[in-house]
Amino acid sequence: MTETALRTDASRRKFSLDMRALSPFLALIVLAIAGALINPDFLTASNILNVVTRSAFIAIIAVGATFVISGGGLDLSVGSMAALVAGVMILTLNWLGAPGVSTLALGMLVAVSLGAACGLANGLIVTFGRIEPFIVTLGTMGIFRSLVIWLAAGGTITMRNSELRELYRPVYFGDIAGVPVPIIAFVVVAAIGALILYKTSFGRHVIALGSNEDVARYSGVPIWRVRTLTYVIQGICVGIAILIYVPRLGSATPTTGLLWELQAITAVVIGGTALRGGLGRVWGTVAGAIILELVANIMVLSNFVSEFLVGAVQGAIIIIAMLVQRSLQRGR
Amino acid sequence: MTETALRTDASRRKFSLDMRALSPFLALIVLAIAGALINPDFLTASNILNVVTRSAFIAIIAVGATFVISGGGLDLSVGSMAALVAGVMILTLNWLGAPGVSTLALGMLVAVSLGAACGLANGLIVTFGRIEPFIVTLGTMGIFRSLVIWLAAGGTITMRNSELRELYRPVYFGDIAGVPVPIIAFVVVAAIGALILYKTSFGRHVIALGSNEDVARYSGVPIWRVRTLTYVIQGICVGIAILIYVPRLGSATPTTGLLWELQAITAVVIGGTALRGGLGRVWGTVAGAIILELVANIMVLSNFVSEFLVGAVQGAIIIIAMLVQRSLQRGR
Amino acid sequence: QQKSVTIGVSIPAATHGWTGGVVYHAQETAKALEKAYPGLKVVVKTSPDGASQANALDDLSAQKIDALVVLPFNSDELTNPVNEVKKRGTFITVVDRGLKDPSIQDIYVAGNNPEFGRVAGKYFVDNLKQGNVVIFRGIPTVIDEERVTNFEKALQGSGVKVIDKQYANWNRDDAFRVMQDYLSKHPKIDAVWASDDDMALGVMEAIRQAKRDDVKFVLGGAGMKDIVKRVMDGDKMTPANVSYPPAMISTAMYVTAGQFFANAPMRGTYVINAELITKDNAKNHYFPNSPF
Amino acid sequence: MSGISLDLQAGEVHAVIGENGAGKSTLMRILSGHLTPTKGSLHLDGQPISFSGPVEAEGKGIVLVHQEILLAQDLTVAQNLFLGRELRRYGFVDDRAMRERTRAVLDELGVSIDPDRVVGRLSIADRQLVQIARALLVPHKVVAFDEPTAVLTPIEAESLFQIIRRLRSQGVAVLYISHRLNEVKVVADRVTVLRDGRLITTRDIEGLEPLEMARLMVGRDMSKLYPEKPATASDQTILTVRDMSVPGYVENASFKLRRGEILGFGGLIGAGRTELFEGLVGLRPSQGAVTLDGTKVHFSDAREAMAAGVVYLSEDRKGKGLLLQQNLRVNLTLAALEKFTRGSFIDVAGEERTLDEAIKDFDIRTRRRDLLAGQLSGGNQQKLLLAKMMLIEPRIVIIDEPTRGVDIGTKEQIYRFIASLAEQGRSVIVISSEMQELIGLCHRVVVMRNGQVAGEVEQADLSEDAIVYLATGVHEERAAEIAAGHV
Ligand SMILES: Nc1ncnc2c1ncn2[C@@H]1O[C@H](COP(=O)(O)OP(=O)(O)OP(=O)(O)O)[C@@H](O)[C@H]1O
Ligand SMILES: Nc1ncnc2c1ncn2[C@@H]1O[C@H](COP(=O)(O)OP(=O)(O)OP(=O)(O)O)[C@@H](O)[C@H]1O
Ligand SMILES: O[C@@H]1[C@@H](O)[C@H](O)OC[C@H]1O
Ligand SMILES: [Mg+2]
Ligand SMILES: [Mg+2]
Repeated sequence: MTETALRTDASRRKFSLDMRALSPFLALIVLAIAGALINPDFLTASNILNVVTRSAFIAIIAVGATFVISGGGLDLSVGSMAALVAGVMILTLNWLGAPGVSTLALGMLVAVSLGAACGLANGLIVTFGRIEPFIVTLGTMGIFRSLVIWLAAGGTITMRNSELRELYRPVYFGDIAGVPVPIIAFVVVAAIGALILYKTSFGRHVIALGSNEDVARYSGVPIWRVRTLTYVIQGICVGIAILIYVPRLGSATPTTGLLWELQAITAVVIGGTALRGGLGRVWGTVAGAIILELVANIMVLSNFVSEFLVGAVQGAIIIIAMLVQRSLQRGR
Repeated sequence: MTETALRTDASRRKFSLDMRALSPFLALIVLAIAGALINPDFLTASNILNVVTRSAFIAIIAVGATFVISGGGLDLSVGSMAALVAGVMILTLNWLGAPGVSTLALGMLVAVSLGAACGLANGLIVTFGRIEPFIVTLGTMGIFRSLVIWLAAGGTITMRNSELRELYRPVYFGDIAGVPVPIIAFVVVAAIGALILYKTSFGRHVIALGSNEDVARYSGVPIWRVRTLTYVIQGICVGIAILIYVPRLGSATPTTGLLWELQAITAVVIGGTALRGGLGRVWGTVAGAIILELVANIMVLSNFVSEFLVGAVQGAIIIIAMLVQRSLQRGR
Repeated sequence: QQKSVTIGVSIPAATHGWTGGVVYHAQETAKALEKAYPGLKVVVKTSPDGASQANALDDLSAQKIDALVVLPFNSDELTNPVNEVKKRGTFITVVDRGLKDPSIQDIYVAGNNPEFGRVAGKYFVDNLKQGNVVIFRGIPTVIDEERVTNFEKALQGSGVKVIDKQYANWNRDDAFRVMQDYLSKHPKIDAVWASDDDMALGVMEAIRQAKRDDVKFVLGGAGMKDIVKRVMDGDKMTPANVSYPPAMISTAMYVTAGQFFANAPMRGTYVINAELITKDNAKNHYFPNSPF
Repeated sequence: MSGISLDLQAGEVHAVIGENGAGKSTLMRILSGHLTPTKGSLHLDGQPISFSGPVEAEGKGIVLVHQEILLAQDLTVAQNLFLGRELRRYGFVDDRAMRERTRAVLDELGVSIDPDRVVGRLSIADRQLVQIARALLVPHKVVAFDEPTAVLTPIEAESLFQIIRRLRSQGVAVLYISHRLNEVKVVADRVTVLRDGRLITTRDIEGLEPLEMARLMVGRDMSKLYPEKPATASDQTILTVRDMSVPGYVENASFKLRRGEILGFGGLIGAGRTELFEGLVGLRPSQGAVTLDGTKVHFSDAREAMAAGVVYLSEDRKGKGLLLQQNLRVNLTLAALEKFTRGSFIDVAGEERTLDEAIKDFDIRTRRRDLLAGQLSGGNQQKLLLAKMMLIEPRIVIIDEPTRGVDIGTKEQIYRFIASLAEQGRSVIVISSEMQELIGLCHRVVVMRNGQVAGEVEQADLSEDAIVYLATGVHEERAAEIAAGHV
């Protein structure tokens, strides 16, 4: 009876689910091919490594955003939070002074803890204030950004000790067995993220919360804790992203991290996570972050597009990439 | 039988609903009182008129956003769209040359039509491409912004004819019976918006769509048309906002309308419209837009806060305003 | 007898290094002036874009200011709003970016953006003679447009060729990214016009990483203290800079205060020209205590 | 489903019965244009017809009252009734006219729901009534009801039957789907039985008794629906609730629960039973003294209650019971995930094993193990929910409307399961609006009315009259009349 109908239906779903998971990677490949056609320099190892390395910050932050979004939330404050964490970390390093691994370690601890604390603030206001996360994190976005500007007194916060800088540099510029450290970092973060989201009960609870809050509550999921923790994880990810951001240029400015929130959310959505919650794709998110960086790279490498129109082409590519993904998913 | 239970329940509901509708206006009043305490100049007629006049752009755009959001969508492109519309309108006026009412009228027509066209583009991509509106309008945000940059060749687009400028000036600076034209404009737009949203079947369909798309479809609501139209209305509102924006500054730049989308969405949410769709409050939105402008005004009028921290205080005020609203709604 | 005077200062918000410097100097100067002249009140307000600045001007005049010092976000946009303030009899000092109608201002402390581009261009012609140059643009604004057009004009007829230009938003990270891509794309880049010191820092980091020795130098701009220090120290990569001191806001505030508290009325234009900073004169441009 | 033929005559009530997942709703969706069949044809008044969607079908006079509530939560009753077909005046919606028509239609149904209430605030029963009203609003030749009475009170159901009879007398063809076979016997003229997507038979109601219907549906004899009541009810009180209040819903409710007892909670829909127990397990704010095993307890969320061995299974399976967008495994273990974590990680293999067992133990019928919970039929969803909550190994199980929308075969399985819980020494609270269920299953029944405990009926005194009297406060004879018209 419905047997046939049911079977085709289910297998179709199966297929389309797989497509949904695969399609960001396909989009990545298509873009890479397009890049290679536009400029042969695109495929040089150094260019590819540059691009992937650069995507590390957004990728790591977006892994955190995958938790928040698949749990049904949203965090617009990550860009400002990144700037604040970077600023405070540098100030701490400057204040500690002595170049040495222990100074660095302490600075890093401060960065990650501050990230976690900022995330906790977001999480607590969202859960206990019961305000739309959009508004809460828009508010904290303004707060964090202002605090950086204030700390920098309008200028730039720079690592003063050049010895310490040299010591720290390899965390961005170094490599292990030829693989740049930031790439290793984001792979590790994504792997841990995937592990937490897919293999722990906390991760299961996040998805349950994003699917249907009532069901989660009636099933005894500690929804307040879970929701707050997603924001804390987001904050920790921001902290980790900053650990590899600071050694790059050694400074934080009032523009550090500007619009990173939009990039992170875009990476998450391109990666196949649903904005309405209940579905998270950590690896897709990483692919999404690389796609964004790739599009920007192709824009600079190509010679067709006036610098005025780069944004337009970038916008169009992202829309087209999503259109293609969708049609792949529906196609068969 | 169930009579009593039903009756107690109904009265509860009534009250909390009213609170939700009223609370943005209460927040407005509380802020106004705070402003008056902080600086006596705040309550001068000229200051109040200034503030309300200025809120016109965001208010008008946010009325459009109320449609999009209560229909379950989102439009991040309005700021860039505003810049594009302003740029093209000014170029048209410059190109037409002859100062005169008909030139102005033609320019205005171009502005509103272009707004509608941009909205239509957003709407069609969202409905037919079935892509998350977040991504679509993030893409078109880039596209519109780039087009302005391109049209302005990286600089500014300015109304060249000073006679025409003088002719056009009263549309922002003039008043009718003491009420500044922009205030009249946004009241009219809000009134028409409220009429459409609450009193036409289209408006009803918007709410149904935002509430539950499946139900809307089963009930024979032409969901594609309705959804697309919400974006078109948003575009028209952007066009109208620009009609009163251009006479004020007489030019459009690549930074015109930057972050207006966030302001518009914030106004909508503060006004009581739910971001998940299914509930729209046109007048609340207008109150929300005025609240935002008021907070900025109080920041300028107060002298306690270091310039670097203005953003922090603004962010905090918005969160607190929402917290107060929520507790009012839950309170009794 | 004690005069009571209020000066309003309206400047762009601290969105990047240079504007950050402007805000810093404005606030410091405000404090110094209030101390120096009892009875003087200085109100500093920042705005993130042209329209908000117009709003801030409204709000400032609602507080009945006697003088306005304004660094307009944008000449075209702010001409009218400043004129509205003027109409109430307020004394007007314009800084950096001139208004469309110069008759509005009482004092103009001019930064000169076309000159900024020209000086930089001339440096490339004189020192590079020929070769390939890449350009970093700032945020799409009139300032940026004026600088880049005049830079390119200055190169005309020389052997120096612009092979690429992209926006990097006066932002270090964006400049780093764009420079990496330039280096992938162009096998030979002789010199870089970063047009801003924040961007120059990002650019140099990318060059260092790529270990490319074809790039002979990077020219930034605006006289950030770290960069000026390098010029002073004879750093090969940063042999020069073009000044564009954010402290020009202080100058403007001082002369405006002088209008009320010194005996001679102040009028006219004070040009703070874009100057080439080299090893020889770097000392005069080095302010280690400035945040910028 | 395949090869089903069905003829509907003007002026008849044609019932369609079958197990959960037999294809009843699917058939109905095809008739009303929501689904297009791969094969076959449709004739109306002798003319072959086809429609591209429900709107067109409605235009031709075929309307459907869905099994799921398809209403926009944020719109009012009147707005929902007229959604997609608003009445207009001068181009604007004519709210007053719609409100009045709404009131009229609701009056006809014998219910007094405020047309201006937001649907999201209505009880499920009221929503169902609104949905029925919406269907009756347009001119119709064929009206199809998919389990309309599952959430209605006896009185409301009776007024629905009256409407159905009236439709029949007006020459409308009524298609009626229900799991309540007594009801089918009362309203239907002919009965079609489906099993596994195939047509079993179509018969006149004459001479077709509920027992026979059940046999046709399930394929085996169903004469013994209720199991023996286990003789395990001890004197030992495990739970005492004193003066429990849930603001707005329940006032000073008190009762005791014994070990191994099946305690029923009766009353009309809306009496506050759900809220009482939601309050008890910490899902709503509540006050009152709760003693569990001699110690005072207060649960502030479901987790605490579960930790103490008290679980509550919501009547709202789709909204509060299961994650419809997630697969069976995820749903099954959600409430008891700690049991499946080895170290810090979930033991998926263990989950899979448990799913296998649950499918076997609870007879969850699904052709694929990787279906989403939302794709199961109603009865199987209920079994999945039971399986999910049993993983907690509770001492006290509170089941709200355990057999709502469940077929008779599954009902029997669920009853047997509930009895076996008691046999294991657990205590069970069954909240049900079906009096027969309470009578057939429970040792004792507490009846609520208007948020208060109206009284208690011991096993020996269990009868519909007794329950209805306590539930309605209406005099016995009248109550008996009402009861006679129903179930
Ligand atoms: N969206 C869907 N995807 C896959 N299978 C489905 C879907 N909807 C229904 N089915 C399957 O189709 C079959 C028939 O379902 P239908 O809803 O018609 O059953 P029913 O007879 O109405 O059952 P119930 O009495 O529980 O309402 C069931 O096996 C069900 O699992
Ligand atoms: N979400 C809701 N919001 C507000 N009121 C509600 C809501 N759901 C139900 N009610 C009202 O609360 C009362 C109880 O609702 P419900 O139908 O759930 O009754 P109940 O007590 O659970 O019934 P039963 O006794 O059959 O379990 C009714 O008067 C109903 O109108
Ligand atoms: O804002 C500009 C700044 O970024 C640039 O470096 O110098 C001039 C300023 O006007
Ligand atoms: Mg069904
Ligand atoms: Mg109930």
